[in-house]
Amino acid sequence: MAGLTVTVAGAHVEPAGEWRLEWLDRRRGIARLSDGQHSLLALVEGSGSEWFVTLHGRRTPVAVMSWRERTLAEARAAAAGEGGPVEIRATLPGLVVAIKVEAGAQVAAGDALLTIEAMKMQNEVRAPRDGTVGQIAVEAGQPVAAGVLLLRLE
Amino acid sequence: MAGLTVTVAGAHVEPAGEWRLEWLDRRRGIARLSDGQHSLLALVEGSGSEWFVTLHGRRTPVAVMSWRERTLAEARAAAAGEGGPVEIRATLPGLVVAIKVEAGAQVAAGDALLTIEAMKMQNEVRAPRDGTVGQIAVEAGQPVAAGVLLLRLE
Amino acid sequence: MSVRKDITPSAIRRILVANRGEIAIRVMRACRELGIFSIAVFSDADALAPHVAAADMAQRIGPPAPADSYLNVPAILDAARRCGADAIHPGYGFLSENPGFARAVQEAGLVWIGPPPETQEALGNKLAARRAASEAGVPVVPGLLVPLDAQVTPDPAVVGLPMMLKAAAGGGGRGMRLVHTAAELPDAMRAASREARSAFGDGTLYAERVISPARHVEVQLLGDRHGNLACLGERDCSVQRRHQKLVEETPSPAVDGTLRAALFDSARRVAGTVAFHNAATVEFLVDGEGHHYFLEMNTRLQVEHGVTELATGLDIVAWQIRVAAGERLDASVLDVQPRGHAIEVRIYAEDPWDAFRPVAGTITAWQPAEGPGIRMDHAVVEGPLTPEYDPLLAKLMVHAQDRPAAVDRLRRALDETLVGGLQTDLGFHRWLVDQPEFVSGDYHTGLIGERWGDGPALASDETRLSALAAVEGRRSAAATRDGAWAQPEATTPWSRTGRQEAVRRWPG
Amino acid sequence: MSVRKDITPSAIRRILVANRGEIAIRVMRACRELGIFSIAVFSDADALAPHVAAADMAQRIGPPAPADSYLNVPAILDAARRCGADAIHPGYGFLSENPGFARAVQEAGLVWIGPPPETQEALGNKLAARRAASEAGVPVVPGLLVPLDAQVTPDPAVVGLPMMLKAAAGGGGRGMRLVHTAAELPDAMRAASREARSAFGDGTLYAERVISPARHVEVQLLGDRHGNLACLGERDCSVQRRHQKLVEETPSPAVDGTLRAALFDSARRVAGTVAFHNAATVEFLVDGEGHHYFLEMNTRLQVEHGVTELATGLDIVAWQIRVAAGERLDASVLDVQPRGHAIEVRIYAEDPWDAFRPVAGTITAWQPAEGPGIRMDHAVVEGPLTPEYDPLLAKLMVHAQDRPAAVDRLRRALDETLVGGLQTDLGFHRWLVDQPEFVSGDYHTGLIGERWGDGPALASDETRLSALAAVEGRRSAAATRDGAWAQPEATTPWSRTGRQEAVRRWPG
Repeated sequence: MAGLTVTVAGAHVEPAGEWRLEWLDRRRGIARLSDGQHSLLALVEGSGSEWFVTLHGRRTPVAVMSWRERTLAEARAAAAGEGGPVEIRATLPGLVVAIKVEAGAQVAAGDALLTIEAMKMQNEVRAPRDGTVGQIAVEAGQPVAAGVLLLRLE
Repeated sequence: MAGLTVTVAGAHVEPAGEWRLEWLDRRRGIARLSDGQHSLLALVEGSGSEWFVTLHGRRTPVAVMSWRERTLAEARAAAAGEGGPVEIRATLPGLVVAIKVEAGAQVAAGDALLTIEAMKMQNEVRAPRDGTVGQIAVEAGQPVAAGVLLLRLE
Repeated sequence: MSVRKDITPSAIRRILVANRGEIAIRVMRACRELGIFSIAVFSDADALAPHVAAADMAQRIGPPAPADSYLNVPAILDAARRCGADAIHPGYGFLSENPGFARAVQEAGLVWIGPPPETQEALGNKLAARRAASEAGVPVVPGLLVPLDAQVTPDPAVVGLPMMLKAAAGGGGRGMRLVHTAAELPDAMRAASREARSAFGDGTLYAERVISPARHVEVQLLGDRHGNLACLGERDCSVQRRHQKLVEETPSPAVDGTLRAALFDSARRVAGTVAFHNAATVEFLVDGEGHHYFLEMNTRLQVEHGVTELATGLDIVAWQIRVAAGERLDASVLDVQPRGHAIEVRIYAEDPWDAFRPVAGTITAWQPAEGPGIRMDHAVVEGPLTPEYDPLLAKLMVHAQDRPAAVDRLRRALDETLVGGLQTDLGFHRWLVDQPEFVSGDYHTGLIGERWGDGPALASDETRLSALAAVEGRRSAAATRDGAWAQPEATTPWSRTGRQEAVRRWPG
Repeated sequence: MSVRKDITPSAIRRILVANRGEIAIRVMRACRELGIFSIAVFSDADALAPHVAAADMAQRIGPPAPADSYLNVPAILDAARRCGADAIHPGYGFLSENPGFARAVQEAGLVWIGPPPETQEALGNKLAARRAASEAGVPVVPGLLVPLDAQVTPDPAVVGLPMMLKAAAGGGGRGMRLVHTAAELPDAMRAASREARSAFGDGTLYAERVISPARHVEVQLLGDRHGNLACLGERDCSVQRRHQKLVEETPSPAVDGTLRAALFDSARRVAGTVAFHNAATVEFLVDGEGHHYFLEMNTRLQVEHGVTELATGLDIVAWQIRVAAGERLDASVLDVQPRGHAIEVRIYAEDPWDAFRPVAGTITAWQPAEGPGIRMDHAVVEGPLTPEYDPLLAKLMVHAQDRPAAVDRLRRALDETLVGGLQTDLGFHRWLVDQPEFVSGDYHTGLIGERWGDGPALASDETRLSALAAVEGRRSAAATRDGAWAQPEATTPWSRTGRQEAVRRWPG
């Protein structure tokens, strides 16, 4: 298992060396981290190279990759950079309140695309990257289930 | 699954017909029993024909047998009645405090055979049926682990 | 007040709980302790939900959408009839403040465990209640006492800026808009009115000056059908996001004896404006000078009733049922003196680092805090969330002999509580208990906006600890069959060895 | 009293908890709330035990046998040194009343969270304590004040019959024998003496007249290093088997204001006979006429301390640590007034239908009661029991505004609590809460012997319900892969369907 590299939010991270981890419940991924002076519980979930670690109630995605996985990931990232089409889908069931763009419009990463009201609050759906708005698959006032295609970004 | 007969403590029992059972947690065997006026939780454990049902904190062994299983069980019981040798083993780890019988002695069902101190208290080990004391495998003052052979009843 | 003066406790034998989740379970526990048969209702999304298991009997009432199930009055009344219920407890939310439902329940010959429908109507209109309180001599937040509309816009010179637009039919923070400049007013009115209409079917708005800094302090009342009214102390609910409460505590660190007396007097005056029995809460804002202003009165069980139960030692839900059955409040309630300090944090499936937005997902692990001074009211099961409903997962309550001990106990309880599979607001609560403002008790409703903002960045030591844990996770998982956590652990001896090695590794 | 007058709270930073199970976890929670680092010790049988997971750090101290681990003084002191502990909390049982251990802890330069060793020695000899109490003007149970031996047998004419033989070094009901006739005396003395020798290494006996009917009532004390002594109320522990407590409640239904004042006065007198700081309990018998008689004084945390914590709102374990660190008891402790009613039932792995004998086995399911007014102190995990240790699984405590509400709450909690895989005494507790004597509070130490006996026979309706459940179990299991419950349920949709069918089957 040597040669694992760890990245958090895209940045390389060196695991804390002076701390120890003891499994308390392997099945549920509960462990104790301690340096002999302090201790806290860690909740560890995931598989392969994709992991989530919850410390003090904060859940952080952590990539633990072998050399091979890292190269593949970098290749994927490059491809996305060139801007293959992206499908924007609803993450929660809700009501489409407003559509903020029209097909063919140029949008920049972070631009609001549409507004969905779910779980009692309005959420802005934003563009993950620069691009051109392709098909708009929903209309204002339409209820949508989780996973439904909302819009395509070319 | 038709033709199941139920026996509790050796006696045939007719399942309560006017009550309903709903599984609340099948994996752990937790169910609700209710007649529409009252309800209580049941904890159901077991497999094959051997079941244990806990109601209001009382755990009752229940035999649920098909015709075939019942005949086999009756055959076994008959054999035991003729008095094949019985091995008496420790059910808890403990200390043999006293031996109450000698090899060759005639004992009746319920007679004290020896005394074991376990979990802070003295327990009398009694004869499960009439018979003759065969080999005595332990001596007073000897610590024993759970499952250790204590004595044979011929 | 009520036509049911004749009711005795024995008149209530079977209660249908028209709710779900932790509050349904809470009510069913009270029923069981009173020897009352409890009936759950459930939507198709809740067939296996914990509240269904907690009842004596359960009835399906419709598809997952709330309008088809937990807000479906005919379906609920039909279930009550089929199950032979003689009373209905609405919990909070859903139909708990719906006079039409209360009336339909009574017309069906069932006991309504709540206030008379007329009282709900009188108080349901926040603007009317505001006017009534003002006439009763209770200070209200400065602003207008008349409804706004496209024509009548609130004059900033009169109301003051910033001002708060609120829905007359509102509650729970919906239909509210904060307005800083006159220019924002038209858009804000449109947005608030639309939100109010979609939430309450009534877009009527009114305007209040913004009191800032302010604390949100509410008084818990309990009334019977014989004119007795008990004051069970105040709660401080100043830790809010989206004008919704996240943390509640009693007593309020901002309330001294004098202010407490004034708050209780105002609460009793407001309660006096309506015919009322049941549990109720009168909400106030308290400004920096210790002046208080009436906000609204809710005649139902509050989410945060538990902290008052911890401080008073009373069972508010049991008393709701008992007064509904016609019992009189006795001295144990009327003269109760709160003791110690109690704090509640609401555990929501939402991401504090993403503006507290609700998150969907599956709960893969749930370990609640336990031990002395802890009460965890929850309906959590490992499995997928039901996004159709409120994202409240659990209410963690602590009680201790004084506030410092309660804060220390809360920190301990938060460290014991684990939720796997998705982000919750536990990360915010764990941050909160270490903040000087919260530790000292000197905070106000602006705390989250001013101090949390978008949440603290991940500290480098946290990042390095997460990295360590993830690497160990991958190493350990590699030993299991499919390299993931999904499977039960391979063998107990194996992990036992694991632990002992880990322990032997200790320095020393 | 102590040489450590200089200690300040900050003097205690790392506590080693020389115990296991629920009490070790209880102490660790107090440590965490006080900001103190907690260190667990464990035997090879406990490498995966809950108390190991509850600590900040864990150290192995030896093989499973208590003599090799939890009673192994050198191993525990060595662990304390390796972990840099500066104090040791003994919990109850094990080394908690061992003056040699207390002395060794102090000689190792560690804070001993308990009374001075001299005090333990003085009180450890129950006969000497009985003499001291008598000299302090406290009524003691009639009988002899001198030790017995093969020569000196207690004269029935003097002591009275029936009489109780007790071990001078005794406690926990061991080395006790009830003697009805003079003829039984020699055998009883031999048996009691042997049991006492094996349990305490000292076979010395003394004799008391049997008070019957009697209630077992004890007073909870808390003392500091500055001469302050707080009286935290009494506990009634009259539900016993083998002279060991099964159920405890506070306040005692048998104690009125006059008797309470007399008990507190006697308790303070007994405490005055020794140099003492820490938590302590003075035990009395109360006869039918309301006279009380001193039994013994324990200067350690009691199993049943939790009910006093519920009634007083105080954290006794936290205060143990604080007084050990030299803090003064303040008015919040010295003037505390208990409120409401609290009851504890001990959940043991033992079979009430088999003379409450301990049972071995594996816990296959554990569902603890939750919700308002419930505290469950436990160290239960699904898996095999460790028969080397005390069979206590959990302590279920309830608190409510009065005794009837507490009994109703206890019944509800018992109905929620499930233990699978073996028989526990939950069946006895569930029976108890429906008995007129317990409901009225009018019971005494003979309750189990006189009313439970060998336990009620299985009623025919229970048998028929068990049969129904077992048949449904077999039917349902047939649908799983190997026809047993060992496997996780096949699929969720499948059991969902199951539930919905079951629900639809409802009459109506």
